[in-house]
Amino acid sequence: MEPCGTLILLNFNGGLELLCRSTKVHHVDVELKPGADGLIMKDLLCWIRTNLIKERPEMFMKGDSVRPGVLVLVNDCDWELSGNLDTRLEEKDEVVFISTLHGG
Amino acid sequence: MEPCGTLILLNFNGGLELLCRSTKVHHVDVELKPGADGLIMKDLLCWIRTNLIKERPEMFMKGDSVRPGVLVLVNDCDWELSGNLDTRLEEKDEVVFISTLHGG
Amino acid sequence: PTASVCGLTPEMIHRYSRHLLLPSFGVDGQLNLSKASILVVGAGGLGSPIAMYLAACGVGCLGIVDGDNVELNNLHRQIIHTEAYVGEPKVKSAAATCHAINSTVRVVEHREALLASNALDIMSQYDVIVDATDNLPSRYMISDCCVVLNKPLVSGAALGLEGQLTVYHYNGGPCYRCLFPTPPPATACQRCSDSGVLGVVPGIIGCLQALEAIKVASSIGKPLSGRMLLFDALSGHIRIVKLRGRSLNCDVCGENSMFTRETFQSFDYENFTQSPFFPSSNEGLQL
Amino acid sequence: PTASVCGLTPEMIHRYSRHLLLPSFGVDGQLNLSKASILVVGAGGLGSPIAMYLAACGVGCLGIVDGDNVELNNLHRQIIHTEAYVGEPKVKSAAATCHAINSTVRVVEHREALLASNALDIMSQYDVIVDATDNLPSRYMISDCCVVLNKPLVSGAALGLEGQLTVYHYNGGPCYRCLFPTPPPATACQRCSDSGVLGVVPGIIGCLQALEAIKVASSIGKPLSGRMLLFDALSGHIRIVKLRGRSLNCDVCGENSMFTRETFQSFDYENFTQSPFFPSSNEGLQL
Ligand SMILES: [Zn+2]
Ligand SMILES: [Zn+2]
Repeated sequence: MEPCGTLILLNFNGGLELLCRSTKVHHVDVELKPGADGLIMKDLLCWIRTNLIKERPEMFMKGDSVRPGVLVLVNDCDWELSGNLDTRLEEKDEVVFISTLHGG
Repeated sequence: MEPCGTLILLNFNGGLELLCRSTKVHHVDVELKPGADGLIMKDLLCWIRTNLIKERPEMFMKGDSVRPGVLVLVNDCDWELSGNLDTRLEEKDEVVFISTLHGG
Repeated sequence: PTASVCGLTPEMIHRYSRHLLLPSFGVDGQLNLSKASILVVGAGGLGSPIAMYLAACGVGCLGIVDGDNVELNNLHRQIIHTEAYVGEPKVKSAAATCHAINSTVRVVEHREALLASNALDIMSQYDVIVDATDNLPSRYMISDCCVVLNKPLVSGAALGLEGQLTVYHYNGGPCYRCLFPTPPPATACQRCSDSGVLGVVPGIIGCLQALEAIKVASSIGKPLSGRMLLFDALSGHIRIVKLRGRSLNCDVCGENSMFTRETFQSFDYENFTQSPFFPSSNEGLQL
Repeated sequence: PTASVCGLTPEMIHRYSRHLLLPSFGVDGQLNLSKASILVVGAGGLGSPIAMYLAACGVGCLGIVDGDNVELNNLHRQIIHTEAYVGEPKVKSAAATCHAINSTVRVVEHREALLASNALDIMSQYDVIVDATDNLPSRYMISDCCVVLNKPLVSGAALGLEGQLTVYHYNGGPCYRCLFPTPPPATACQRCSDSGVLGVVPGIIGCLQALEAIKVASSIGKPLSGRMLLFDALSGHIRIVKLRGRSLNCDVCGENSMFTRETFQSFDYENFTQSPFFPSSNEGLQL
């Protein structure tokens, strides 16, 4: 079967995996919006909210971005370095969502 | 300047860096042999022996391979999994040479 | 005895001989360490290996600040404490262990909780600060105080089977607020006492914090500034990721920051984070 | 008290409450640990945090084998020992520290060097073996003995500012000889006593070894078998690499191996590696 979208490797950590049936690693195929010329982080967050987050979406998102205290890494780089919500994603990119820990 | 060969990232660890002026990371441009259709590990070892190892080559090589006790990793995989001396290298591959440690 | 041995006593040469043999550490590294003072905030799961390795390696002055007493259910991970000290102040117990390992290190006991009211006074006495606390308001408070005092901060955290580590406000790198300008919702904050932690996980992160503190204090190597280590014990994955730089708009370390010592001292960290400095009294475990 | 609490005493429920709260560890993980026996070979830089965290976490029986005495120049990294034990057997000192942390763990003192002549006898008493030694012949000997006895081996090493970690002979994975069928030339072998080691580096590797031993003994997570962790303290790089699988031609664990208990007991590891079990008497440091 031909992939109908962009293959992305998702990784939820620091407790965020509890929002996705306690599974940390997800290989997902994200369909492009009609007319879009590529996938950006903003689209991916919408897709995750609709398709992956099973409970308490407010623990993952706030407005159209992630909630405070969540670091987003695209290919092991802070998404602030690549454009935040506008970061362009390519086939086989890895996106990590990690909740900051405070325990000790 | 156009590269005239294959760009490889070399990493010497576990004491092997002492054989290359105590420098662990080397970005090198390895020329292909005339008529060769690609670079393999066997060629790279020859090239390293000629161009990088400044002293005690017997601490790095034995015959046409590495000496016992040295692990060779191509893109973070043991070279035994990719064909040992016949492993094909591509542009921007990373090759790690690491001497096994025994201290504690 | 050559000039480069200056400052090292014969006992130091003997005790630290394995450090002195290291070309990239050597006499200079040891001398730098012996002149450095490091404050460990928290004598718990992270603080245990941090304080023990800093004492063992010969840092000049080691401060430990904590207001808690040792409890039996700390001992599965807080290896600096022994059963004999259950009920005693953690700082007293930790200092005794450090002294037994290395009596040549000056260990200063701060037997009180670090709060905005005493942090400036305590932290200003040290060159490097290590955050080994277990709660969100302390993390903001310690980072803010490090910016105000211009001290490097080695920050670690562990929960469940995961750990995180980075160095803040070092060499132009970001502070905690650059990364997390807004605190998370209170419901997102978990503590070891609520959610559990595998004892050796803070052990691993604490040792890595001790290493970063040693690197900063002795000026060797490349500290983990602008990078963060993420550790997952279950899968055995470790990744080191690249973080954003210092934010020019940061409320605390930014270019137009109005955050002064006075702001700091009157800042209400519990209100800011909607989260308490101290967990409610330990409830019994419900199985 | 439900059926799942069976086997955990009220004191255990209190002491290990932070473990029991972990969904992926919980009561089963703690019960598995409490029934497991683990042998730590070497009470030095690696063995210090290994033994302390294994005692703290509640392993059922902890064996420690070492024939050396504590020396002052061990204390910069061997945090299980205190100044008061300088000159005493390391095993006695280590056992005392473990007992002080957790008196409910059975600690067995093997106050002798592990050699081919006593290894079968000692190692056969344990479920999991942890190699925390500092020399090449011991590493071959312990791996061979693990294959002969069919025990998993958690192996760590540290030198200078680098460390390495893997699990051998576990779940069909390779043994030490699969990776290193031929010993390196004797001139390539360095020890901490010759080349130095930054004290906290074996601390980090030792904590990671304790974690792997806990994972194997409690059957949780994915142990580091067929993978190796490589740590570089100076640059702060950690990578986990994929290793070859078990070699069918391995002299010891291979399909046609003739390596038996008898072969093992008469095998001359010092001659094989051209390297001694014990370093020559400690020479003074020449600066
Ligand atoms: Zn800032
Ligand atoms: Zn084998």
